[in-house]
Amino acid sequence: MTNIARIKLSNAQIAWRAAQDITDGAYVNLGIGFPEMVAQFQPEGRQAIFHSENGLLDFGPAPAAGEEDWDCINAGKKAVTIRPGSAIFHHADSFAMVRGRHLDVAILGAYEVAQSGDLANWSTGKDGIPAVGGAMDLVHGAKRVAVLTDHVTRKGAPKLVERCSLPLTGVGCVTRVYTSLAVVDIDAGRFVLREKLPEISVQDLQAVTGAQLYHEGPVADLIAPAL
Amino acid sequence: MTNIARIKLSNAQIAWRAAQDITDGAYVNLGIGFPEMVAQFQPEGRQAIFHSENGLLDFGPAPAAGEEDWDCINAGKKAVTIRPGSAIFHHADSFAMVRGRHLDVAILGAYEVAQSGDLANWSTGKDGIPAVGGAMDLVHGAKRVAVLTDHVTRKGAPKLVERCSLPLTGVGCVTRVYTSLAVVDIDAGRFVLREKLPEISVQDLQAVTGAQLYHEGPVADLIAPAL
Amino acid sequence: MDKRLASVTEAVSGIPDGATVMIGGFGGSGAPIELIHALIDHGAKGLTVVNNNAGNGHVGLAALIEQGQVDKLICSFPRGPSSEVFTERYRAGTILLELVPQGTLAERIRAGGAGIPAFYTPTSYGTDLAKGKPVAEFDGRMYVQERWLKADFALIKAEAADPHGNLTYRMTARNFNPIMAMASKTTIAQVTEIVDLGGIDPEQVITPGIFVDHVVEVATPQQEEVLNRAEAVYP
Amino acid sequence: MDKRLASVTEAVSGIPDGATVMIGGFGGSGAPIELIHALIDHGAKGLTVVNNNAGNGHVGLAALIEQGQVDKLICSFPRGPSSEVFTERYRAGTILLELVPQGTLAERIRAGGAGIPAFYTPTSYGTDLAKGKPVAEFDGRMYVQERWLKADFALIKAEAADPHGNLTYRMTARNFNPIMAMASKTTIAQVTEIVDLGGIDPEQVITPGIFVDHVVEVATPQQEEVLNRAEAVYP
Repeated sequence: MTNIARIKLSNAQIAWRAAQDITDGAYVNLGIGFPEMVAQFQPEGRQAIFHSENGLLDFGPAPAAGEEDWDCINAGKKAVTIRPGSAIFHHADSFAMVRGRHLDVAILGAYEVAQSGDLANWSTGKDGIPAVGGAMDLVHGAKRVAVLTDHVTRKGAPKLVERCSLPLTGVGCVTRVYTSLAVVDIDAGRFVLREKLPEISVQDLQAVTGAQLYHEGPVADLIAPAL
Repeated sequence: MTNIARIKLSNAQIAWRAAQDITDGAYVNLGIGFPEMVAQFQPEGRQAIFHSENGLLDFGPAPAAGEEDWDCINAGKKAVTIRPGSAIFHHADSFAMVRGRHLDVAILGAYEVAQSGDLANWSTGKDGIPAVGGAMDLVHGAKRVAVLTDHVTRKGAPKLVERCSLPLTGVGCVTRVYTSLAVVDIDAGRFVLREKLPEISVQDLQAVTGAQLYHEGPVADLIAPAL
Repeated sequence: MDKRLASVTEAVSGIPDGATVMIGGFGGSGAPIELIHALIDHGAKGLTVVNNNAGNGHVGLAALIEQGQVDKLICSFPRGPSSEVFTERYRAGTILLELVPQGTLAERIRAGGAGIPAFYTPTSYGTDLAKGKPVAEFDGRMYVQERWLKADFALIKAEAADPHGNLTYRMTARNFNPIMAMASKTTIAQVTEIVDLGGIDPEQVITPGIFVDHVVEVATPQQEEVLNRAEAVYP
Repeated sequence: MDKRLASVTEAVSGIPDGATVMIGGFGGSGAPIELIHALIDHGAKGLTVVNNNAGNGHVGLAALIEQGQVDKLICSFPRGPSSEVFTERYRAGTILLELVPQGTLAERIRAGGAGIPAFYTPTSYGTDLAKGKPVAEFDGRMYVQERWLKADFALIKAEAADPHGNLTYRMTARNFNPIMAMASKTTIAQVTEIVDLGGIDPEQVITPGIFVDHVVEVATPQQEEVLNRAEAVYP
């Protein structure tokens, strides 16, 4: 079997791949952390508008260090900037946007994704401090919910599974998973392989996936620039 | 029996009497039509703030004829003015104020009021065009709901009744009725007479009231200035 | 990402027969007269219209009803000083009326925009307008369950827009416009002025562009009240 | 009708032991640090606090928790880069936590202010956070019933106030502040500037004065983030 730990995509490359599917003019929410990188990789000529749960639409990049205004932050509590076209609103209005299906895409991280589209990304089920934030709203709000994730855990266990073992964030909500090895759609309760790294075989991929991987027609090569 | 048609209070006098019970700083909604007059009779030194359902708080008087701005109207669709301290908001926020019990007083007209506090003021039950507006929201929203009304209909029938015969606006919502002859509280399912015109007797009043009038202690004289 | 359209004609051209259309305004204030008149010219029929009122005189919503384009009206107060057009059709049985208390109408629309399929309100409990609706007790008080209200299109009037669809409103012309923008699949705003991106302070945006699909400038919008005082008739 | 108070000390003096207190802010942005510190000095205990987070470092909400004044926290995200104070008390079992999804928290607060005792949301359906809550199907989809959230007091931070309590907010410091003002019996706002009546354009009022009981000027408010970078400790 190929050593997937060596050839996998970086987080930036996964984010780059997800960015290619965002259409011009889309309203997008990016989960805190690694999904935030998606904003950096918008294809030339396309302009998405990013939503932050705390009440900010169409924000600009982080200010230079030392120039932060701590009244202007994103959902990750990092300083951002406003720009021409930004809009500010309160929390109930912000989640009206989310819950009311006004966002085109939400892109989130995951602990586990099941072939049913169930997502677990808020609690490890252990005795840490439970914290949910806006994840449960986003998964039932955005028109399309995609996940960015390593294909396996640090210990090598599959993150794409038949059934989630961790507490759920949402039921049947994810429709596409961008992993470090592949792009997998969730369709009618099945994982359908759309793209994979050319260096690995379908068999390799199946070996590190916790549920049956279907494919319909050709599986495209997943090729990302060096990032 | 005294001729109550001759000695009754004018609408302006009824409105004046209701205005005496509005405390300084109270947030008040006045029903369209005759209750609107209450605003003219605020006692010296007291300042109430008036709410209009269409999304305006603390508005000023009507502009001079010819100077109307039809983007600045009240719930009766009459031109009003903004003034220092006014606030404008959308309809859902406006009724959040109403339904959320932020108004201290709503003062409405009535077809009938029952001793239970039930109010009928939106439909004559005949084949007219049914129209309800904000009345049903106001009666369950304001902390105190008072009614201004002639004591009897034009045909002389009682408007204070044991049970409403017309379609209800709200159940058990009215606590005080200012009529052309008296001030009557609704307390524990009974009409309790608080004030009456000095020219008429309790017996006279009972004769034009459709339910038992109780009184606890002395009944004060209802005396309004000539208006 | 440029939501500007050149004309009200273009803006309403996609509204099909049978559509549900929310129309902003409270009486004439905030009513998108030019968009409504464009909809009359466009000719879509069998419409369900959501508005607080039923129009006045022979312009705007009243004219749309008069042209026979509206099969059903969802509103709170279809009575006015000159609402004869609706009255006549209602009496003739050629238009359906769903009467909703004003605050419930506003909240149902807001719920439609906010992804809340149902909520409980004290409003209308024990009245004819609660008939057939589920009721429930919370903390010792009775409430009526109301459902969200959504539409295919919203025709709204705003003051300023930027190319991304951020909107402001003039005085009480705000009324139902912001919530209807939230509750409709396609929201079309006629605005007095389209400003450049950045021309609206982010803190002063009332309707964020995410709720708006198209903006079209109507620099000198007509006021229903003024038209009616002049006894105007459309078309 | 003058809602101005002279000091934060006076503003919080009526908060009794056992009160439910909503505290505005998202992280440190919009957090009324001076009011929270006045509440620490005041010393009310056994509080239930509603906030999106659980405080950071040893100032503001974290300091209030550290002083042992908070028995229960209702929040969505009690984890942060420096939320050790809450973590420690939670692990020790000396503070209760009600965890609520962020949008549900906001909507429950808004419902409390808007007189909506319960509503349905798709959020949390099928998860541990929906356990014990009624569910219902609308239009073929399942929803969870959530209840309103109200409080005895709200401590909020705004930018400008007039004497009637009309408020504006600075950038994303708006967050939970306007809805908490709606949902509390007594709302106390610390503001950077109190302007004369008329100093706020009626169209730009974000929180109308009807939702506000007291305003107190804190001309140079502290930012939690800045305090924490300086490793500040209160008291």
